[in-house]
Formats: sequence, structure tokens, C-alpha cells
Amino acid sequence: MTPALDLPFDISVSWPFDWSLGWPDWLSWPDAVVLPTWLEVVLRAVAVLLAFLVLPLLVGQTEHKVMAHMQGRLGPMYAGGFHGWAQLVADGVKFVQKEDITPARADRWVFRLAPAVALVPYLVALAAIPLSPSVVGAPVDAGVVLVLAVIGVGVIGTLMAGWASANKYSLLGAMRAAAQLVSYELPLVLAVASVALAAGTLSLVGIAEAWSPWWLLWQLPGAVVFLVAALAELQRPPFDMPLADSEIVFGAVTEYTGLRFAFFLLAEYAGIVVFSLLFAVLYLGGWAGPLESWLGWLWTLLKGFVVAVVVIWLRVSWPRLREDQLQRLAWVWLVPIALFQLALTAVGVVMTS
Amino acid sequence: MSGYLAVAAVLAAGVLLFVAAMGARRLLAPRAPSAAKASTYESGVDPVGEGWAQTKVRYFVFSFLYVIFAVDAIYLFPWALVLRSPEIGRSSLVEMFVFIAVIVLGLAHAARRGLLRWV
Amino acid sequence: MHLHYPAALAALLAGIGLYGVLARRNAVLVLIGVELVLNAANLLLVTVGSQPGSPLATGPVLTLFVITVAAAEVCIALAIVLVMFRRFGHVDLTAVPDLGDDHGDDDDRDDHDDARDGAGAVTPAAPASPTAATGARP
Amino acid sequence: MTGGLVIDVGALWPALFPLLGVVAVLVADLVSPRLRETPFVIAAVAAGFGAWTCLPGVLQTSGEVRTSFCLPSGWTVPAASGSGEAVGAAAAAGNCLWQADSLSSALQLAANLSALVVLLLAWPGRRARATDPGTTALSTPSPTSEPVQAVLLLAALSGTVVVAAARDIATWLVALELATLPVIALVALSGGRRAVAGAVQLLVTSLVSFALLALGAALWFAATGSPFLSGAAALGAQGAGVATGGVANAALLSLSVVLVVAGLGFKLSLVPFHAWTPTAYSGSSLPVAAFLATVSKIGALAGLLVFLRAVAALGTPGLVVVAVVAALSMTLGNVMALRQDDVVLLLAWSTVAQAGWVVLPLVSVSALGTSASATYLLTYVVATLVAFAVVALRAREVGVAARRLDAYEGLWRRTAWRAGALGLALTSLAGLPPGIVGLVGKVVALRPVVAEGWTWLTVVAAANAVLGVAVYLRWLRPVVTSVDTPDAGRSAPTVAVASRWGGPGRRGPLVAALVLTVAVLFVVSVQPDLLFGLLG
Amino acid sequence: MAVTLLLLVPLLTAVALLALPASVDGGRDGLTGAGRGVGLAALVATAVTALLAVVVVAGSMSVDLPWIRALGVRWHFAVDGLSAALVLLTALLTVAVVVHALAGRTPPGGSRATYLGCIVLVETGALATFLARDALLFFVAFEIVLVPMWVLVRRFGDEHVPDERRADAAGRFVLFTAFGSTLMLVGVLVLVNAAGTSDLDALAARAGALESGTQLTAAALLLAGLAVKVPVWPLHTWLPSAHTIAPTAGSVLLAAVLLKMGTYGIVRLPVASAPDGVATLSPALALLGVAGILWGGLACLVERDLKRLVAYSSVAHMGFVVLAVASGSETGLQAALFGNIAHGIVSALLFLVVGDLKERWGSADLGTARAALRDKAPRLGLALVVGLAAALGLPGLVTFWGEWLALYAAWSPAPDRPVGLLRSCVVAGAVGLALAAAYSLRVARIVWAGEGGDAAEGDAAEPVPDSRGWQWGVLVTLLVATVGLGVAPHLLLGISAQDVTTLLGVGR
Repeated sequence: MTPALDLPFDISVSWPFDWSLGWPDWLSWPDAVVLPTWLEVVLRAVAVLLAFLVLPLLVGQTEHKVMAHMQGRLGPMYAGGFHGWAQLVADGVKFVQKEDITPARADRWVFRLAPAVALVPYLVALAAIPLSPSVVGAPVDAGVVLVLAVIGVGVIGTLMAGWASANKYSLLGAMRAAAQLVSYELPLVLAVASVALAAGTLSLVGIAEAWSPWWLLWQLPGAVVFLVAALAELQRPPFDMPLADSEIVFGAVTEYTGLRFAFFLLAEYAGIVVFSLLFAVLYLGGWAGPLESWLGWLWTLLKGFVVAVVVIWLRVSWPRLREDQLQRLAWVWLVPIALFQLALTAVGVVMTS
Repeated sequence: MSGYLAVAAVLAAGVLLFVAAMGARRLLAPRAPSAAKASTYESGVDPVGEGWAQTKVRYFVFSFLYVIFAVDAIYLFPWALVLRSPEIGRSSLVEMFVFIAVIVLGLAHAARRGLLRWV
Repeated sequence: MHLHYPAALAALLAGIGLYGVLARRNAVLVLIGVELVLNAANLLLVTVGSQPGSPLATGPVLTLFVITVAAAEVCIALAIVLVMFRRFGHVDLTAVPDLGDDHGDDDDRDDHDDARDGAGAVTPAAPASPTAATGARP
Repeated sequence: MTGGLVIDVGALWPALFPLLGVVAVLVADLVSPRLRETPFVIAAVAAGFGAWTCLPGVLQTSGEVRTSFCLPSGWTVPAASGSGEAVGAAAAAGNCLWQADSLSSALQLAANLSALVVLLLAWPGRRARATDPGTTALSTPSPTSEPVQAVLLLAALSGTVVVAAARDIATWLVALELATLPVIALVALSGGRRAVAGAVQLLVTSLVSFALLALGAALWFAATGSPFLSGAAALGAQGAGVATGGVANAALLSLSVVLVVAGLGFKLSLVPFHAWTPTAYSGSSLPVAAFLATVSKIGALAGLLVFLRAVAALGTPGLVVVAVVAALSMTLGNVMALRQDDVVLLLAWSTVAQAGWVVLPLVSVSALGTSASATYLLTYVVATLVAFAVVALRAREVGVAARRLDAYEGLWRRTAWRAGALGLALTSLAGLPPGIVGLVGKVVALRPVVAEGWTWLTVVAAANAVLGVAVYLRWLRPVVTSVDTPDAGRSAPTVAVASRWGGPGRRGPLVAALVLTVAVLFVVSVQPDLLFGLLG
Repeated sequence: MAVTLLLLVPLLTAVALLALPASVDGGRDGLTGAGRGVGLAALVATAVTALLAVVVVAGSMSVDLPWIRALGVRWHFAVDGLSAALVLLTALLTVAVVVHALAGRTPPGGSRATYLGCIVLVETGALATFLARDALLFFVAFEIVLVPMWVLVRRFGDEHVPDERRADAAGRFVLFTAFGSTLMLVGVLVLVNAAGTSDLDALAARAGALESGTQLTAAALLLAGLAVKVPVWPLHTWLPSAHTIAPTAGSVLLAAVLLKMGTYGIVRLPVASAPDGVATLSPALALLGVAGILWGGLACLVERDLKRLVAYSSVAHMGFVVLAVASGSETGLQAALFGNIAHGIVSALLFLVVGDLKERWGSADLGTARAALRDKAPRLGLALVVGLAAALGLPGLVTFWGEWLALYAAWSPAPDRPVGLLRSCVVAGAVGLALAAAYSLRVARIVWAGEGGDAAEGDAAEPVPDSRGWQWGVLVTLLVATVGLGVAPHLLLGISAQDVTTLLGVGR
């Protein structure tokens, strides 16, 4: 894969020595071993599920600690011993033991299914994001489209929850969430389209392979748009109007208790993971780095983790936006910037190809 | 193996996860329903009226805008695949600029007419 | 995969959609019925387009077009349904006044209503007027 | 760009001008959102230029085609599984997405001109309307609705223009909807409760219509494997019959034809798909109703012709569906029109009836049938526009009362020219001299029917010619009746409503619209050959 | 060029008259200067038209220009033996009608300009119909008369009847004839489609080549359509009401001109272009003709309204014409054409007289006892008696030849017609003549001799003003024509003989 930006002068970042010797033989996957399809599929699903259960917890724990330290406090210190590492596990156990209440006026089935609809899309999205060319849960060609599409489904979960709760605040929260999610989905999609345009492929692996350090500059507006839009998609502060507990109690999830509520929380952190990894793959070159073919997956995870920390950081440092400011930001700033980025990318591609 | 098979498997795994978690809850969580618990929670106040009373038309406007723009954005992805084509690359660039210009014009129109102004 | 299954699914979708269009009185449900029929058409297009020998990717491209038009249609439709709700207080299609024959009742000649709409029509996004919000339900 | 699309911009101007007009209006609106007349000026100029650029296409001899968006031959889609010779035949002109022969160009010209007339009818006044309770002197004036109207009108116009020249299902489908959707918004924007009722009816209709059309298009694609609406593609579907599944393909094709006829039947307001027509006409303002009655119908018929011409290659002996639908439309439309005392409703039901006449010649799927159908449509369009212009002028004087038949009591004595125009229009619609063009239109419409030997249909048509005469004479009667007190027609207590319902528009554009349409009607009545010359 | 002028002069006059604003045309009475100007203009125009008609007929002129190329319709007008007399009749009669109208008062309902404009427009349509030599052109011309005639009946109709009856009569007239002409159009299209041309001469020339099935279809459609206009029993029901309601000018034009368009059309189209079809249908035609004769005669015997009575007598007379056509022989066609003219003159005479009487009496009810006309208004009485005598077919008057020739022709028809049936029809037709004698004498006895019943008293006994001035001049002209052509029928028969022979010869 040739780099998309073919400059007249040659400034490719070359690492000081060649790390691409590859895995030691004993570490590499034996080519000869071909698993039966069903087994491979099951293994992949289990692996993705495991990652899905672990990574959000990591992010959550990081948030606890990072936020605490930024605010000059300690955060959880007791559960599990060392710096409260098992705090979230304990939370999970607690949630399971809580009584599950379905309000009397609720639309029962919709109410009960909503958490799953909110959560599962992120699982599927995670499956399609490659950590390296070979380490990917579900290798699909048009990965970008798939990830964007399933993320879009998440909003339905929130809407279902808000509508089925038969609660004024929930409905209002759901409306806000829906308006926000649809508004920010557009710049998100446009930014991703720009990257896809730059790479000339819809495959996430292909995009990451086409990445070169110059993209950091070339795709910067798009990256900013993506990050902001992703924050809004996650309904994280400063874009947490739909949940704003001081105004509308807890928005769409006001009526939820116990494990179902936990699912919504889990969905949020899974979302952070997904978007961080996606950002890493699209804008940071994914597994590009020293020992690429060997430790590529680690690079992706690390980059994603850094992005996640940024997301946490933003939560701590920004106040909540008002609903109308939020919408204006999307339509008046992000969409035009994303379109500008698109034009920039297109011109660049045509000039250089 | 098709990647989509894996996607389906992951989907199934997600559903299984949900079902399993609910099963665990059923085993572990207590059940003591009461009318007060099952009533709508509005910060301790008895619920009055319906939710739709607060619904604003504004939300619909954004959904309209989204539907239009998102569907337009769909066309950008196929474009990504042909932009490098020596035959129609450049003409597609021009076409897409016209396309984007029209979209921007529509957006500007909406903004100028005050559709994006909330208060 | 054999093409019969998607085709059968498309037929099923179209049938359900048509049933929805014909049997439902709620405007939104009719809209959903129409979407089902459109999806049947899309499915058919994609199915047929996936046959080898279509260098223009006609099937998927056509599907895109149909989706686009359907989206535009939904926008208009929802806007109209919204206005309908504000005007009539319901979205029941069978209860829309039929103006097709002037030998019917003349109750719908509401000129006051027309007057107010002169301003309302300018900005479709204007917040629901007090009468529409409170006095909507008959 | 060797090997790429061959785009001849010159052939596209009829559609490009309205689209450029849309852009120009939007830009003007960006600069100042409180414009009233400027958008209409821009729109009128756009429609005018659009009409002007149709002329080269109209003047080309029959058989010539102005093409654009031509695919290089290598990209031609093979017809489904075989019949290579059919593909070869199609390669000549069949792989252009835009093909405007003289018939298409004539329809485009008519659409542009009709839109121009509708614009004149809808022309806004200079001042803000006085009866608008929303704007007091102190509050900031809200953006005007005129730019929106102009944009919607032009958008629908461009859809109509494109559909006439579209030769592939994608363009065809998208253009048809582009011609329809803005009109729904126009109807909804043009009034109050009644307008919403009309818009809802129109909306449901066009939703269902689009669903059927999309399904029909998908079936066409499934049957032929080709996105082109060309005879070669249809032949390909049949030719494949020998090899595999040909019977199924033919069946698919006929199913597709039925769906498309039904879908476009909605747009043409053919019975039994007509129910929306009176409500929509009645609810919307006069110019919008005029638009529905003319430009929309042109678009629908253009779409139908594109499709049927492709099917015609199969040599289908004739479409019983079309015959039945035509007979029903004529009969029901006329019978219902006979009952109306409201001229807009009368025109609405007359549309239904005339739509029956329009599709009548299509029972013979031949060049004769298609051009006859277009001819009849054009005569109907011109006459209807004249009628609407007269009603608009009357509405300016007496307000909403202009919709009642008795508002035309003694029109002959008061304004003989206007009454003469209305008389010419009504007799044209009825097919009586002095509206010779209507008479000739009926001759033309009946010719293919007689040629194909549809005896029962001719009898139904003859009976409906009589019913139609009765319908339009009902309107003509008050016109020629003398009223001894000259002001009897104006006594309706609706002067307050007048400014709103009739619109605060100025008289000049209305008169211009009337003069323009009457001139056309008169010229083609004296020399119908001009009209036929248009259609090649 | 004269042919075009012949059509353009009345057309433009009519348009100008109709377009005159209400303020200029001088109102209904025409006493103002403008009103007189309008009347004079109409009179001059019709006179010029009549002059042109004479010139055209004398010179056998024609015009042939392309008109609607796409349909192959040509602007082809010409005069021949079949149409010459009708053209003259139309042009001259219109002058008479206009003179008569100017001499009397304009009926209420509208301005004088509109009234005259409609009359002249009807003339235009009739002339165009008689001159047209293209089937589709014929159809177009055929339709022109509808709207002005409708206006005449609807707007200027009898002021003494309620508005609904006027509307009913006018509407019935238009709808019946429109239906008939649409059927005719379909028939024309069948012919044109089969023969590939719409030129009447070419159609007639190719008649032999047509299949019998096509001929039958075309003939049936054409006969059915034209029968409405003639009118043939049982399609005549529009006629009595239209005649009764129409103003005098309208009645005269209807009876003397419009009905002729039907019979002329039958000769011109089906007989010429689908002879075999007509031959097949001739028994039915003959039977219907006879039915019309008898029905009209019987209706006249019991009818109380004088105008309706004359209208029914028209039905009877037209029955003779139809019978003559059904005979299929040369004599038959001659009889039909002659009967046409004869009826035109006589019905014009009768309608003028009856119209005047009705205007003077206020109604035309025979049941009302009135003073004898011979005493009170001898001129009108004379005209009425002569007209009635002509109606019963008295030898020496113009009608005699038409009816006698018709019966003669039906007695010895063309070889391919059913002789027995036609001869039975002749017998029935003779009965019809007897009926005509009966009702004519009835009217003469009641109106002329004043023997209606009890002695008239009150207003009805008052003398009616007699016909004077121009109106009397018109009546005299018609009287002269009635007697003159009755004495010298060969003047008329000679004109058409040649063309009838050609027509029948070509058709075989």
C-alpha cells in the first residue's frame, strides 16, 4: 500500500533500525493449523466478548483514578486492595444483586429490551475494529461502514428507554439524546468519509495501512471534528445534556435500576473504548510504530488508551453545554468543518494521484 | 470464512451476554415489588400530565436535517472508491464539489432562516 | 446463496407493507408500511444486482437512490404529519376532511385558521402555538 | 476524459436552468431572507430560459435525439443472461442516461412554460399582507415564504423536465419524486386546515405511488437486468426466455408494467387512484392547484411514456388495464364534475376525466398512441391554465367567492375578453368549436383507439365526450347569462377574505399569464399543426 | 379565395359582434345609433356572404391548402352539385333571418350584438359544413354551430317559460348533437383508418375497396351519429323542445339549416363512402324514416303548441328524406336533396309565421280561442296557409316534389334494396301524407279560420298587428320561393343531377 500523500520530497519517518524481523518462529501462528470454521467463529466471538468485558472496565477504572487525581483526591482505594483496582468488579456484583424494577406505566418489553439495544451495537462495533491487520474480531471489507452503521443503532436503545419509561424526564432526555445523536452523527460520518477518501478504501485495515504521519496535519480538522462528535455521541460531558441529572434527573435512564442500569453504564464505557480505538485506527495510524508487525496490536491499544484518557480529561475540564449551544456547535461549526475537510482531502487526493 | 459470519457470532454473543446477565440477576436479585416502587419517579413528586406536553418541534427539525444530510453523506463513500480512478476521478471531484456546495447552501439556508437558532 | 430466498423475503416484505398501507389508519403506520415496500424493492435490487456481470454496480446504486428518495419522502411526510397533528389533533388518515365534493359539509371552511397559518407557514419550525398544543385533542 | 461519461451540457439546459434558479433563489435568500418579488423574478427567468433552451430539441426532426450522460460502449450493461444482438442494438443510443427526442423536448417546453404561468399566477404583491396577524409594526418581520415557494416550484419543475428525458430507472425514479415531493410541501404551505387536509391526501398518495414505482422499477431491473428503460432491455428479458426462466421474466415484466401504471395512475389522478385530487386542489391555493393540474400531470405522463415506450418494443397488443382505467376515469370524473358548484372542484374532477382521455390513446402502445397522448395532454394543459388564470383574476376581485360558479354570472357583459378567454378554454376542454384544438385533440386521442378496434372503449369515450360537454357548459352558462344588475356577482360578503385567499398579488402578472396562455390557445386553435409539429 | 372569404366574412363578423362590450352594442332594442350600426353591420356582412355564396356556387370555386399536416387534414372547401343549393339556401336564409330579426325586437336575455353574432356564427358553421371536402374538417365544421345555437336557445329563448326549461332545452340540444357528432367522429375515424385518407372525394373513390365489415361499422356509426342531427325517430326528442324554446331566428336556423347538415352528412359520408354498409342498413333506415313520418304526423294531430307542432312536422318531413336515402336510387338521392331544400324553405316560412304569432299572442297554445287570423292579420294568415299547404305536400308547392319523389324512389328502389319492405314503407308514408293533410287542416281551421271552439273573448279577441315592412318582405320572398320551386323543380334538380350520378357511380 503506497502512502496516499505522495510528496515530491521524501520525508518518510524511518525508524532507526529495522524491527521488522517479525515474530520469533515459536511465537507466530502456525500457518498449517486451520481451524474448522465453526470453531474459529466461536473463538473469535469469545475473544471479542472478553475484550468487551475487560476494556471498558479498564477505562472506567482509569476514569475513577484520573478524575480523582485531577481533582486532588484519591478515588477508590479499598476494593481489591491495591488502589482499589477491583472497584468496578465490586460495582458489577452490587448491581446484579439489586432489585430490578419495571415501572407500572412502562411499555414493558420495550423498557426491558432497551439496555440490550443500547449495549450490543458497541460489541459488534468493537468486533470490527482491527488492532492489527491480523488481530481483528470480524474481518469485514467495508469495516468503516459497518462500524458507523452499528453505532447508529445505539440511539434507538436510548429512545426506547426514554419512550417506554412513561416518564416526562425520560422522554425529554430521550428526545434530547436523539436530537443530539443524529446531529453529531453527521459530522462524524463526514469526517470518517474524509479519511476513507484519503485512503481510497472503506476497510479499516486499509485505512490504517494507508496512513502516514502527514495525515496528522492533513486530517487534523477532521480528527478534531471526529473527537468532538464522538464525545457527543457518547453523551459524555460536556455533551451530557440528555442525562443532565441536575435538570432532568437522569434522562432516559431515570427509571432503570440494577443490572439494566449497569448495562447503560457499560454501554457508555464500551462506547469510549470503541471510539478511542476507532480514532486511533483512523487518525493515528493504528498499529504503526516500532515493532509494527510484532507489537502492532499493543500500539493500537496504547493509542486508544491515550485517546480515552483525553476523553476523561475533557469530562473533568469542561462545563456542560446548553442544548441549543450543543446543536449550534454541530450544525454551524462541525458540519461545515467536516465538509471543508472533505474538500481538502479530495483536492489532495486528486493532486497527488 | 466471511467476516460477516463472525459479526453474526459476535451479535449472538452479545445477546447471550444479555440473557445470561438477566439470568444471573434473576437468581441473585431480591424481588419485593410494591406500588410505590413501580410508580413513575419524578424526584418524589406525584406524576402529573403527559410527557408529550414538553415536546418541542425543534427536535423534529434536527431529525429532518439529519435525515437529509446523512443520506447525502452516503454518496461520499462510493465516491471515495472512484476518486483515484483516472477516468472519472477529476470529473467526480467537480461533481462532488457541486454536490457539497449544494448541501452547504441548504445548511446555510436553514441557518439563515433561523432553524438552528433555539431561543 | 440462491436468489430465491431474498426474492421470497422481498415479496413477504412488500406484502406486509401493502397490508400496512391498506389496513392502517394511523399516518405514521402507513408511512412504515410504505417503508417496508421500499425495503422490499431495495432487497430485490441488491439481490439482482449481486448477480455477476453488472459493471456499474447498478443494484446497489439504485438502492442508494431509493433510500435517498425515501429519506426525502420521510422528511416531507413527517413534517406533514406533524402539521396534521397540530391542525386536527390526531393522525388518523380516515378522519381527514374530504373536500372532494362541495355537496358535503362545509364545516371545514375555517378562515380564521387560514389567517393564522399565513404566518405559521413561513417558518415551519415555529413552536407549536398554544392552541395547537393544548386544544389539539378533540 | 477519454472513456468516461460523455456529458453534453447543451442538451441539459432545460433542466439545468430551473436548478440554477433554485440555487440562485437560495443564494438570494441567504443575502436577504425578506425578499418577496425577487425570488419570483429569478424563478420566472429560470423557467423562461429553460423553455428557450428546449427549442432546439423541439425543432429537431423526428428520429433525432439530443443525448447526454452517455456511457462508453464498454460499460454497457448486458441484458440479463444473453441475447447479444439485443445488446448490440441498444449500444447505439441505448446507453445514454438522457435522451431528449422531440416529444420529450415538447413536454419539457410545456412544463417550463406552464411553470412560468403558474409563477405569474402566484406572483406576490410588493407589500406585506395586511391581514397577517403575526407581524405587527414593531416586531421584527419574519422571513418571507416567497423564496420557499419559488424554490419548491422550480425543484418540482426540474424534476418534471428531467423525467421527460430520463432513460434509466434511477434517473426516472428520482426525477419523478423530485417532481412530486416539493408539490406536497407547496400544497401544505399554501393555506390552513384545508391545505393540510389536501397535503395529507397528496402525501399518502405519493407515498404509495412511490412505493409502487420503486417496486415496479426493481421488478424491471430483475426482469431485464438492465437499468435502461429501453426497448432493447425489454427485448432482452423476453429473448432470454428461450434459455432460462424467460417465462418468469416476462411475467415479472408485466407485473412491473402493472405496478408502474398504478403508481403513475396516482400521479395522473386516474380512477381508482384519483381520490386525492379534489381534496388537494380544493385545499391548496389557486396557483398551486394550477401547478398540480398542469406541470405535475406533464411529469406523470412523461414518466409513463418513457416506460411504455420501452415496453412497446415487445409489441404488446394493448393494455387492457389502461383501457379500463381510462374508461373509469372519464366516466367518474365527468359525473362528479357535473355535481360541483365550486369551480376548483370542477376543475379537479375535470382533471380526473381528462386524465382518462390522456391515457386513452395509450391502449395502443405505439408511436401513434404516445404522441396522441402527449398532444391531448398539452391541449388540456393550455386550456386548464387559461381557466385557472381567469379564476385567479376573478379571485382578485371577489375573493374566495370566485370559486362558486355563480361568481361568473354575467361575465360576458362585464369583461367580454376575459369571458371569451374562459369560453375558449372551456370549449377547448369540452372539445367543441371555437376551441378547435380540443376538438382536434379528441380526434387525435380517438384515432389510435379506433385503429386498434376498441369498440366498447370508443362508445364509452363518445358518451363521455357528451358528459364533458355538459360539464363545461355548466360553467359556460353563467358566463353568457346576462345579469341585469352588473354587481350581482360581487355581492358575496367575502371582501375581507379576498386579500388573503386570492392573495395580495398584483394584477399585471395575472393578466400577463392570461394573455400568454390565451394567445397560445388561440394560435393552436387556428393552426393545430403548430402543436403537432412540436411532437414530431 | 372567394371560398375562404365566404367563410371568413361571417366568422370575423361574428367574432367582432360577440366581442363588442356591453356598453357599445346599444342594448336590446337597438334604437341607439350604435345599435343601428350593429344591425347594419350584421346585415351587410350577411348580404356580402350571400353574394359571395352566389359567386362561389356560380364559379364552382374551391380552396385546398394544407392545415393539420400531422393528421393529414387539409383546408379543403369546395362546392358541388350536392352542396350548391344548400350553400345558397343557408346564405340567403341567413339574410332573411337577420332582416327579420332587425325588423323585430331582440329577445330578452342579452344584447343585440350577441344575438346577431350567434346567428352569423351559426351561418359560418353551416356554410363550412356544406363546403368541407375533408371528413375531419367536416366534423370540425359540424361542431361549430353547437355553441352559438346553445347560446341562442339558452339565453335568448322563450321568455315565458321558466329558466330550467330553457336550460333543459338548450342542454338537450347540445348534448344530443354532441353525442351524435362524437359517434360520427368515431365512424369517420374508422373510415379514415381503413381508407388511409380523410379527403371526401378520395374516400368516396376508395369506397369499393373497403371490407364489408368495416363498411358496416362505419355506416352504422355515421348513420347513428347523423341521425341525431337529422333527426331520425327515435332520436328526435331534442328537437321539439329546442324549437319551442328557441327565438324565431333560432327556430328558423335550426329547422332550415341545422337539420340539413344531418341529411347532407348522410349523403356525403356514409352513402358515398360506405355504400355497402348503408345498403345493409337501409331496411332499418327506411323503417325508422316511416316511423318518423307517422309519429310526427300523429303528434301533430294532438299537439297544442303551435311551435311544437311545426317542429313535429319537421320530424315527419325528415322521415321522407330518410326514406328517400334508404331507397338508394338516383331518384332517391335527388328526392332527399330536394326534400332538404324544400323543407328548409317551408319550415323557415312556418317558423317565421309561428314565431311572429307567438310573439304577438304571448303563447302559441292552440287551445286558447282566438280571433280568426284571416280577419285580423291577413298577410300572416296567407303565409300560414301557404306554409301549411306546402307541409301537406300540395302539388304545385315545393314540398310536393320532395315527398312525391321520395315515395316514388322507395317504390322502385336500387336493385340491392329490399323491394317489399320499401313498398310497405311507401304505403305507410302515404298514410303519413294523409296525416299531414289532417293536421294542416286542423291548424288552418283553428288559427286561420278561428274555429277553435268558443268565440274568443277579451284580449284574445283583439286583432294582432299584421306583418309589415321588412318582415313581410321576408315572408313574401319565402312564399315566392315555395311556389316558384314548386312550379319549376327542375331548377334545383338540375343542379344536383350530375353529381348524384357520379356519386352513385363511384360508389359501386
